[in-house]
Amino acid sequence: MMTTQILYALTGCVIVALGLRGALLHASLLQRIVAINVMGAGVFMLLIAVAYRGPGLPPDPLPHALVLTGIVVAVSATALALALARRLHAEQDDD
Amino acid sequence: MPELLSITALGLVFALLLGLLRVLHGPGAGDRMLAIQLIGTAGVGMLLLLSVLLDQPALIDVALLLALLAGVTATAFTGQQKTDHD
Amino acid sequence: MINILSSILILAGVFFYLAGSIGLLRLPDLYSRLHALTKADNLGLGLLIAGLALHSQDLFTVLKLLLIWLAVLAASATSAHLIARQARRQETDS
Amino acid sequence: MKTMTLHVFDGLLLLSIVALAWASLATTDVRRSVILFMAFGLVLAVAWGRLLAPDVALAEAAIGAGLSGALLLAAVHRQPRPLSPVSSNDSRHQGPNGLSIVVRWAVTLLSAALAGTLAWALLHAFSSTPHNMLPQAISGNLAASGVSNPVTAVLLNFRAYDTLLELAVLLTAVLGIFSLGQATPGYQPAGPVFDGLVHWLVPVLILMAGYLLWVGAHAPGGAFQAGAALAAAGVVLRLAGRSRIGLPDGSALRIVMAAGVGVFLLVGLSLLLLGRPFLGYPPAWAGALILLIETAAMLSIAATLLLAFLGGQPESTGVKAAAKQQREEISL
Repeated sequence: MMTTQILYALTGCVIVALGLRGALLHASLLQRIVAINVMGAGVFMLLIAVAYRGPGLPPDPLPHALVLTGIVVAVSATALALALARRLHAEQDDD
Repeated sequence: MPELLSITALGLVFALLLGLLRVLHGPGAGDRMLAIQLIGTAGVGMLLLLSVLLDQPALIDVALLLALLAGVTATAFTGQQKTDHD
Repeated sequence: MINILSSILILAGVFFYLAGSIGLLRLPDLYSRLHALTKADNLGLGLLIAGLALHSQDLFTVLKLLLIWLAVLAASATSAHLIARQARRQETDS
Repeated sequence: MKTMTLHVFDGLLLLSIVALAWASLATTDVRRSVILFMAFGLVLAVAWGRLLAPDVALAEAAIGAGLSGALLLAAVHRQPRPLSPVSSNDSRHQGPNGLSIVVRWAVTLLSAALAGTLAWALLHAFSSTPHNMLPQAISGNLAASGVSNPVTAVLLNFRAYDTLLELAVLLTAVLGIFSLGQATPGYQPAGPVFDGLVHWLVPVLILMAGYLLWVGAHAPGGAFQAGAALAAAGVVLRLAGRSRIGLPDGSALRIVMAAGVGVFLLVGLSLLLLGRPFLGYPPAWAGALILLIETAAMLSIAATLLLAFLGGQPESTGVKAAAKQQREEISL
C-alpha cells in the first residue's frame, strides 16, 4: 500500500468537503469565491495524489497537465466572478 | 546526509506550524501578513531541501518563483487603491 | 570536511527558522515581532542556502540559490517596512 | 529512517493545509479569509513539490500563492467594510446570513457524505490493479513529441486540442470581464522603498518568464508558468501606481489577447492544408512549432491574467467614453 498517496488523496477529499460546505453556507460573495477555490484545490490534490507512484518513480504526467490547466482556468474564472460581484454591488448601490 | 535533510525539513514544518498559529490568532492584519512571510520563507526552505532529498532539481525553480512572488504578495497587501467613484 | 561544514550550516539555519517562529509567537507586539522575524528567517534561509550550495555541482544552481536568498531578503525588508507603515497609519487613524 | 521522517513531514504538512483551508472558511471576516487562503496556496506549492509535480508547483507558486491572492486582496480593499449586511462576530450559533442550525448541519453532513463517497471510490481504485497503459503510451511516444518534458508533451502535443480550448476559455473569461465595465481605478504612486523593489523585481520576473518558457521543453516550466510570471510583473507595476504596466493599447492589445488561440489555430490549419491531421505535427518540426505556439500562448496568458487583475477594460479614453455612455443608457 502506498501510504503517501492515500494520505494526500484523503486530505484532498476533506478539502473538497470543506470548500463545498463553505460555498453553500457563506453569505458573502467574495467568501463563496474563496470557498470554491479551496474546493478546486482539493480536487487538484486528489488528481496529483492519483498521479504519484512512489519515491524515485516518474509520476503520471496526464493528471499534472490537467491540474496545470485547471489552475489557470480557476484563476480566470475567479477574476470573472469577482468582476461580476463588483458589478452586482455597483447595481445594488444605485438603488 | 538524507537523514539530516529530512530532519531539517521536519524542523521547517514545525516553524511553519508555529507561524500558522500566529496567522490564526492575528490579531491584526499586519501580524497575519508577517506570519505569511514566515510561511513563505519556510516554504522556500522546504522546497530547497526537497529538491535535494527527492532529487528534483526543478524544485529550485519553484522556490525561486515563490521567493519572487513573496514581494508581489507584500505589495498587494499594502497597495492603496485610488477611491472608486462611479 | 565539506559535508560536516554543510551539515552545521543547515542545522544552524533550521535553528534560526525555529527561533524566528517562536519569536513571532511569543513576542508581545507587532514591531518586536517584525524585528525578530525578519532577522531570524533571513539568516535561517541564508545559512540553509549556504549549506546546500556547498553540495551543488554546477555554478548555475549556486547562482539561482543566491538569487533566491537575495529575493527573499529584499522582499522581506520591503514588506516589513510596508507592514510597519500600514500599522502606524492605522494607529494614527483611530 | 528517511521514509519515516518523510511520513511525519507529510502528516504535518497536510495538517497545516487542512487547518488553513478550514480557518479561511470558518471566519466571516473577508480580509482574514483571503490572507489565510494565500497562506494555503503557499503550502500547497510545497505539497505539489513533495508529490513530484514540479510543473504544477510552479503554476501554484505563481498563481495560487501570488496572483489569485493579489486579485482577491484587491477585491477586499475595494469593497466598503463588510460585504454581508448582517455582521455577526459569532458564526457558530447563527450563520452569517441567519441560516438555521438545521440547515448548517444538513449542509455539513452533505459535504461529509460527498467526501466519504470520494474517499471510498479512491480507495477502491487504489486497491485494484492500476492500468499503466496511458503513462506508457506517453513515455513511449515522447521521443516523437518534439519535447522531453512529458507534461509539456501532453499539453502541447498529445492533448493539444484541450490546450487550444483552454486558451479559448481564458479569452472568453476576459471578454466577459470586459463586458462588465471598465477597469478598477489605479493605485496610488508607491513610496521610495516600494519603488526600489519594483526596480529589480519587474526585470527579474520578466527574465524568469523567459527562462520558464525556454526550459519548458525539457524540464518543468512552459507557457502557463511563464505567462503567470509575466503577469506578476505587470501586477507589481500596477500596485506601484504606474500608469504603464506593459499592456499594449487598442488593437495591439486585442491581437495579443487573441495570439494564443490564433497562432494555435493557424498552425493547426496549416498542417491540415499540408495533409496532416489538425495539430498533428511532423516530428521533425514539432519542437519548433511547440515553441512558437508556447510563445504566443505565454503572451496571451500574461495579458489575460493582467486584464483579469484590472477587472475590466483598461482606461483608454475611447473605451472609457463608450462605457460611460453605455452605463447611462442602462440607468435610463
